[in-house]
Amino acid sequence: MQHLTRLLGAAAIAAGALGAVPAFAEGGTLVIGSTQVPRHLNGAVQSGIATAVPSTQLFASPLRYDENWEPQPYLAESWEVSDDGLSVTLNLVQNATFHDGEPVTSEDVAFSIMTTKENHPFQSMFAPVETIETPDAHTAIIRLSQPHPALLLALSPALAPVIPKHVFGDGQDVKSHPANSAPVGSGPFMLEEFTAGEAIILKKNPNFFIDGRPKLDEIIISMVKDPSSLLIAMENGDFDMYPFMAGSQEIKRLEKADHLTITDEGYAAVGPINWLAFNTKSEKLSDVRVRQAIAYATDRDFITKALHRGVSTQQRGPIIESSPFFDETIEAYDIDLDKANALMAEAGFADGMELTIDFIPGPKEQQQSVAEYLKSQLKKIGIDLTVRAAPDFPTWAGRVGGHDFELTMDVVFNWGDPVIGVHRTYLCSNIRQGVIWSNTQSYCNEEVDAILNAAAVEQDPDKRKDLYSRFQHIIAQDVPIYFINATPYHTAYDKRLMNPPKGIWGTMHPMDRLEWSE
Amino acid sequence: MSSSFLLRRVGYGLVLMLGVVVLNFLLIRLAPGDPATVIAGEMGGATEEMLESIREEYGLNKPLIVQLGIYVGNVLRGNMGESFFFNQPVASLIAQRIGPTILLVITAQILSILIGVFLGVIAARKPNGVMSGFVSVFATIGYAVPVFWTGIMLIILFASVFPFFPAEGMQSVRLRGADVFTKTLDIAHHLVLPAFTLAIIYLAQYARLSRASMLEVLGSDYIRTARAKGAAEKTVLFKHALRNAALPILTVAGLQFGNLISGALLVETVFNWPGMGRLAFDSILRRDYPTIMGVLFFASAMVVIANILTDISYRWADPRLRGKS
Amino acid sequence: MTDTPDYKAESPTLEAWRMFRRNVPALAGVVILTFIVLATLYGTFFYSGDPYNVVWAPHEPPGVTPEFPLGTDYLGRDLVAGLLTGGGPTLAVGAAAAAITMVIGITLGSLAGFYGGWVDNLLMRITEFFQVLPALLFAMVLVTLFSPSLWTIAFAIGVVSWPQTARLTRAEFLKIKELEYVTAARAIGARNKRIIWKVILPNAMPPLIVSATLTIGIAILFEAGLSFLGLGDPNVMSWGLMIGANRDYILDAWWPVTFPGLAIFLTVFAVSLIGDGLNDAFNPKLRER
Amino acid sequence: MTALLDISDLKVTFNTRYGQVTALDSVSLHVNAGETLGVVGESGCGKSITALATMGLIPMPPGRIAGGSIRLADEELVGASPARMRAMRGADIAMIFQEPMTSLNPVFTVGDQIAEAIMLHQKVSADRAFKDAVALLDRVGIPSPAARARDYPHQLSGGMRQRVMIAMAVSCRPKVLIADEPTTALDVTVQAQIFDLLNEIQRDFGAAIVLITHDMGAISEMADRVAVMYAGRIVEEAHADDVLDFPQHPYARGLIDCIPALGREDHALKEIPGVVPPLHLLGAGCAFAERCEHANDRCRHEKPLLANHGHHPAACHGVEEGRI
Repeated sequence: MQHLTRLLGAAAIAAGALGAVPAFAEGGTLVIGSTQVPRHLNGAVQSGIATAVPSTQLFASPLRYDENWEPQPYLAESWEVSDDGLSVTLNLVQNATFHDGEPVTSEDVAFSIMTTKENHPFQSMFAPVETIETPDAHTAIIRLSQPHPALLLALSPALAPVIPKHVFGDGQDVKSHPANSAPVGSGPFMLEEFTAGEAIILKKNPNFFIDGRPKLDEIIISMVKDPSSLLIAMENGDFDMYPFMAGSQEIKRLEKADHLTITDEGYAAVGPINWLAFNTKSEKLSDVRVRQAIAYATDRDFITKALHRGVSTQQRGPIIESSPFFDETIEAYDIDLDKANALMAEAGFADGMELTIDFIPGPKEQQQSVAEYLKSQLKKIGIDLTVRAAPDFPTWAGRVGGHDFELTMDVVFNWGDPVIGVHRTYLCSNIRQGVIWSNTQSYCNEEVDAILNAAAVEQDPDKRKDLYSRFQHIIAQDVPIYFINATPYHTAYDKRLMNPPKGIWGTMHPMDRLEWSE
Repeated sequence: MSSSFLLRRVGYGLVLMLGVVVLNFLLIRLAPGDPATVIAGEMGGATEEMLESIREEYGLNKPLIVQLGIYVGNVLRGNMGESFFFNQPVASLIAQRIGPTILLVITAQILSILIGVFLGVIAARKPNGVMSGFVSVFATIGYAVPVFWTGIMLIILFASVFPFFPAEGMQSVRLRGADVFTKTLDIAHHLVLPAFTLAIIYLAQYARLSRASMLEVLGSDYIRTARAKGAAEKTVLFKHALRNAALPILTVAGLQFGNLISGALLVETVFNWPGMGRLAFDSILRRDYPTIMGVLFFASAMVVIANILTDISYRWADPRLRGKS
Repeated sequence: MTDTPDYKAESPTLEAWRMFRRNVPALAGVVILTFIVLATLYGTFFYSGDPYNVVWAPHEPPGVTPEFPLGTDYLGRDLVAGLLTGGGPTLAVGAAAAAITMVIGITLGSLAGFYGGWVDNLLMRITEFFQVLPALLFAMVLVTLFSPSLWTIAFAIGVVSWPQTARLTRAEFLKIKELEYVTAARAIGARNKRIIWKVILPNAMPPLIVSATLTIGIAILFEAGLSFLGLGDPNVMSWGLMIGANRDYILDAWWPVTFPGLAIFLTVFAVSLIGDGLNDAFNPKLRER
Repeated sequence: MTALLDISDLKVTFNTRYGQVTALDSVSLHVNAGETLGVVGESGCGKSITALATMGLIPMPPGRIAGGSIRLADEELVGASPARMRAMRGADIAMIFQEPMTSLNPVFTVGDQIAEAIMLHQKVSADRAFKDAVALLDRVGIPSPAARARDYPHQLSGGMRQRVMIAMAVSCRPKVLIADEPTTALDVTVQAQIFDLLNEIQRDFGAAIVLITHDMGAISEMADRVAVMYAGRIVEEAHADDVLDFPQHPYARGLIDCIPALGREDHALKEIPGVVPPLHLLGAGCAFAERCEHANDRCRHEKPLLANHGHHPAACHGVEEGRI
C-alpha cells in the first residue's frame, strides 16, 4: 500500500515541477476541445454538428465552399447545370483514392447521394434527385424531377460525403453499419482511433488527391462534457481550438487569454436561430394578434445586450441574417408595450391570460434565461407565464414533437440553403406529430407553401431572392415564431494557427489548409 | 481456504447479478416513453415507418417476456446488445471505461483507508484527547461536504487559480505516443484530484470506524500482555492492536464498494473522467437503455466481486475462521 | 459515618441524555440544525422574495447591493430567496427518504432477526440483492424513468438505502433475542407481536436512532447529487438544483454554487454531529470514560 | 539485606465520575529471591492494581501513583523513565494473567508471540528466538512443542495457553514473577499442574513469585508468606502457617472460616455479612468497620495502622487492645 501512495506523491510533485502542461508536442498536432458527442462519424446518414466536424475531415465531397458562398472544385474538378436545370454533370478528379487505396469513381458518388437521399433526416436535400447516370468512371450526371438550385449547396462536405460503395454497399443497413464508427473515406485525414464519447484521433492521409495537403499531421477531437473544465483546459493550453462556443462567460473569459484568438466567423451556413415558437393550434395562441402582442412585448435588444452581454446578434426573420436571401425590410417587432397591450385587448384578452413556456435543455443563457426573462417581461401585458423545465432532451423533444406545448424556446439550424433547413419548419406537409424540428407550430398557410415550392425550383437567383422576400414578409405578418437572436457560436483558437476555418461551414469543412505558423 | 466455500460464494454472486439484469430489464421496459422515438428523435425527421423499422430492428414490439428471454440469453453469451446512441456494441463501450473506473475507485479506496485508519489510530491513543476530537470533527466535515461541490472547488483551486493539476480527463491526448513511464506519470497527474475528492467522503467512515475498533481492541487482555512483555507503545498500537482492529475495517471496505461506485459517478462527471459512471449518466440522459443496463450489470458485478474478495481476505486475515467453510 | 448519598439509579435514556449534554460537538450540531430548520420554515416570512423571479442583473457579487446580500445567480435571481425556499424540499426529501429507509429497513430487519430460519434467509437474500446495486446509479434509473418529482426522489433514495438499516436491525434483534428478559417476557405468555414491538424494538432503538440520524444526512447528500446531475425536480428549487444550474458559470461567479454547497454541508454536518453524539451517548463502552 | 522487591507506602488514585478515588492506601509489601508471597483478598480490594503499578501498567490518566516507592533490586521504579520500565518489563519482572483465553493475541502464532518476548530483550535472530520459544514450550510441559508453536491461540486449551503465558513470562529469566489469579479460570485438575509448574520454575530459575489469588487453598500450597488486603489496604501480613492457623484481623479470620474444610461438617458455612463498600464512600476509620462485629467508635473514626509488632502484624485496634 505504502509503495503506491509514494508513487502517487512523487508523480504529483514531479508533475507539478513540470509546470501545468507536459512539454508542448511539436509536429503539427491540432487538439480540438468539444462539448459535442457524435453517435458515429458518417455524415451521410447522421445530421448534426457533432458528426459533421469529423465527417468532413474523413470524407471528401463533390464540392466545397469559400467565405462568400461560392462553390469551389473538390472531388468534382468541374460541373455544369443544364439550361432546363433538370441535370447536373460532375466531372470528377482522376487521382482521388479512398484511404484503403481503392479509386474514387462516379459509382461511389452515385451510391453516396442515393444513400443520403434514403437515410438522411433532411429529406428535402435530395428529394428531386431521380437517378444518377455514370457514363464513365469520372463523370456523374444527376437527373432531377424538377430544377433544384439548392443542390449545389447540398453537395458540400457536411451534407454529401462520398462514401465508398465497396464498404457501405454490402447490403447492411447503412444507418447502423459498423463502418460508421471506423469509416473509410477519401478526405484529408484518416481515422486512427475513435473512443466513443471520449476522443477521435485523425491522422494525415498521405495520398490525399490535393497534393501538399493536409498541412497538419494529426487532428485530435477531445470531448469534454463540462464547459468550465474545457475553458480551464483552453486557458492552460491543453487544447488548441474550441469551436461552437456560445456562452458569453466563456467568450468574455477567453478573449482575455493572450495566446488565443476569438472569431464568430465560420458559422454563416450553419445559421443557428434562437427563437420563441408558438403552438398555433392551442386556443389561446390561435389568434395572430396575441402572437403579435407577445412579439411587441419582447425586447430583443435587452436579450442580446444584457442577457447575452452583447455576444449574440439580433435575428428578425426565418432566414439567418448572414444568408444572401435575408430581407431586412421585414417587420422586426421592436419593443412597443402600448401596441402589445392594444392588440391583447383587441383579441379579447384585456384581463390577460396564463401560458406555459418550455425550453430545450442546453446552453442556459440562450434558452432558460430568455424563458425566465419572458416570465417577468410578459407580466407587463397581463400574461402570467409558467416556466416548465424538462430534465433532459428526450423529455423536451417528446413534449414539443408531440405538440403538447404552448410556447417553447428552441434553436434550429438553417443549414445553408433555405430548402434544407428552413422549409421544414413552415410547410403544411411537414406537420408531423411526434417528430421534433418538423412544423411543430402546426402553422399552415397555403400561400407560403406555394411560394416555398416555387422558390425550391426557381433557378434565377434574383427571382428566388424575391420569392423568399415575400415568404419572409408573410411569416413576419403571421408570427408562428418570434425570432430573437442568432446563437453566438464563436471559435477560440491558438494565435499561431494559420488559415483558421473561417469559411461559411467553419470547422464542418475539410481543414486541409490549417497549419502552425511556428 | 475450502474451495466449496469459494464455489458457493461465486455461484451465489452470479445469481445476484442475473437478478440485477432481470430487475433492470423489467424496470426500464415499464417506464413511460417509447425508446424508438428517442432513437428516431436523435436522428431527426422520423417518419412512422422509420419508427416501426427501429422497433423491429431493436425488437421492441415483441412481448416483454420474449424480449427478456432474448436479452438474458444474449447477456449469458457476453453480447450486451447495441448501444442505441453510439451504434457500437455495449460490451466494447464498457470495456473501454471499466479500467478508468476501477483505477479511480481502487486509488480512492486505498487513500481513504490509509489516511482514515491512520487518523483513527492516532485518535484512539488518547480517546478524550484534543486529537480525538479533531479527528472526529474533521472526519465528519469530509463526510458532510457534497462530493461534487468539493470536486468543483478543487478544480477551481488547483487547476485554474494554481494550475498544478489538469482540469479534466484521465490523460493528456498530446502524450498519446509517449513512453509508458511518461504516460503513467501523466495519468497519475490526472488522478490526484478526482481520487482525493472521492477519498474524502469515506475517510470519515474509516477514521470513525478504526477509532472505535481500536478503542475496543486496546481494552483487551492481549494488549496488556504485549505491554507486560515490554513491547514499545508503537509496536503495541500498529502491530498487535491494528492487526486485530483491521478485521471490521476490512468488512466495511468490502461493503463500501457499492457506495464508492456511486460516488465515482459524481466524481467522473465533474472531472470528465472517462469511466463507467459518466457513461451511465450520459446514457440515462439519452435513454440509451442497453448501455444503462450494461453499466448496471458491470457495476453490480464489481460489487459482487468486491464482496467475495472481502469475504476471502477476511477469512484469510482472521486465523480463527481459516479453514472453516 | 458521614451519611453516604444514596446511589440513585438512572434510566439508560436519562444517562444517555446526560452524556449527550456534555458532548460539545453534538450540541453544536443541534444548534446548527435548529437554526437551519427554522430559517427554512419561517425564513420566507421575514425575507419576502420569489426565488424564480429575475430581480437583478445576473452574477451580482455578494455584499455589493444591500437588498441582495448574497448576490444573484446566472439569471439574476436572488440567492437568499433561493436558499430559504430551497431548504424546504431538500430537508423534506432527506427526512422522507430517511423515514422510508427506516420503515422498510426496520420491518424487514426485525422479521428476519426475530423469526430466523427461511424468513431470515429469504429477507437477507433480498437485502443483499439491493446492496449489490450501486445506489446512485439505480436511483438515477428510477428517477429518470418515472419522471423526477420530490416523491420519486425520496422513494428512489429510500429503495436503495434500506439494506444498511435492515442489516443493523437484524443484528440488534439477533443479539437481544437471546437475552434473559426476552425469554422472561415469553415465559409470562407474551405473544410474538408484543415481544417484537414492546420488548425487543425499544431496546434495539439506540443504534437505530443513530442510524436514522445519519440516514437523513445521506439522503440529503443523495438528493443534492441527483439535483446536481440535473435529475432533481426541475420545477422545485432545491439546494442541489441551485448548484447544478449554476455550475456552468463557476468561473464567472463562484458564490451561486458555494452558498448552496455550504448550506448542504452545514445541514449534513449538523446531522452527523448529532448522530455521532447519540452514538457515543448510547454506547455503553464509552460511557465509563 | 533489603528484599528483592520492596513496595513501601504505595498510594494509587484514580479520577472517576465520582471524583478522585484512592485505590491503594499506603500499601507495603516485600518479597525476597526464591520466596513466594501470597496476596489474598476479595475482588476489588486492589490486589491487581498493586501488580499493575509494580509493572508500570496503570493507565495515566486516569490513574496516578500518588505516593510511596517500589524498589526492585534496590532500583526505584516509581518515576522511572518509560524506556527503563519497558526494558525492565519482561526481563527483570514478568507477569501472567487470569484469563489465558484472551491474554494471547488471536492473530499471531503462539511461537511468534514467545519469540517476540525473547527478541525484545535479547539480541538474537528471529529463527534463533523461535527455537528458544519451542524449547520453552517443551520446558513448560507442552507435548510436541514444535507443532504447537505454529498453532494459533484458539487451537489450544485453557491450561495449555496458561503454560504458554508462563513460558513467555519466564523467557528472559525474570527476577520476579507476578501471577495474577493464574488458575482462577482453569478447572481444578489443571490448577494443580500449573502450581507444580510454578514451583519448578521457582526452583530452577530462583525467581521470586508474587501469587495474587482469592483461593486460600493455593495460598496454603504455594505461599511462604501471606498478605491480606481489604479495600486497598494491607490488613494483615505474616508467614503462611501463622495466618492460616492464627488469623488476627477479623476480616482474615472471616476469610479463613469460609474455607470448607473436610471433616468439619458440624456447622453451616460461615460468611462475612455485608459487601465491600465502594472506594469513594470509605469513611475515615477502618474500612472493615461496617462489617466487623467487634467494631467500636474508635474503629469507625480512627484508621488503624499496620503496627509491626513481632512477626504477625494486623491493622486492627481490637487486636492491638487485645480485645479480640
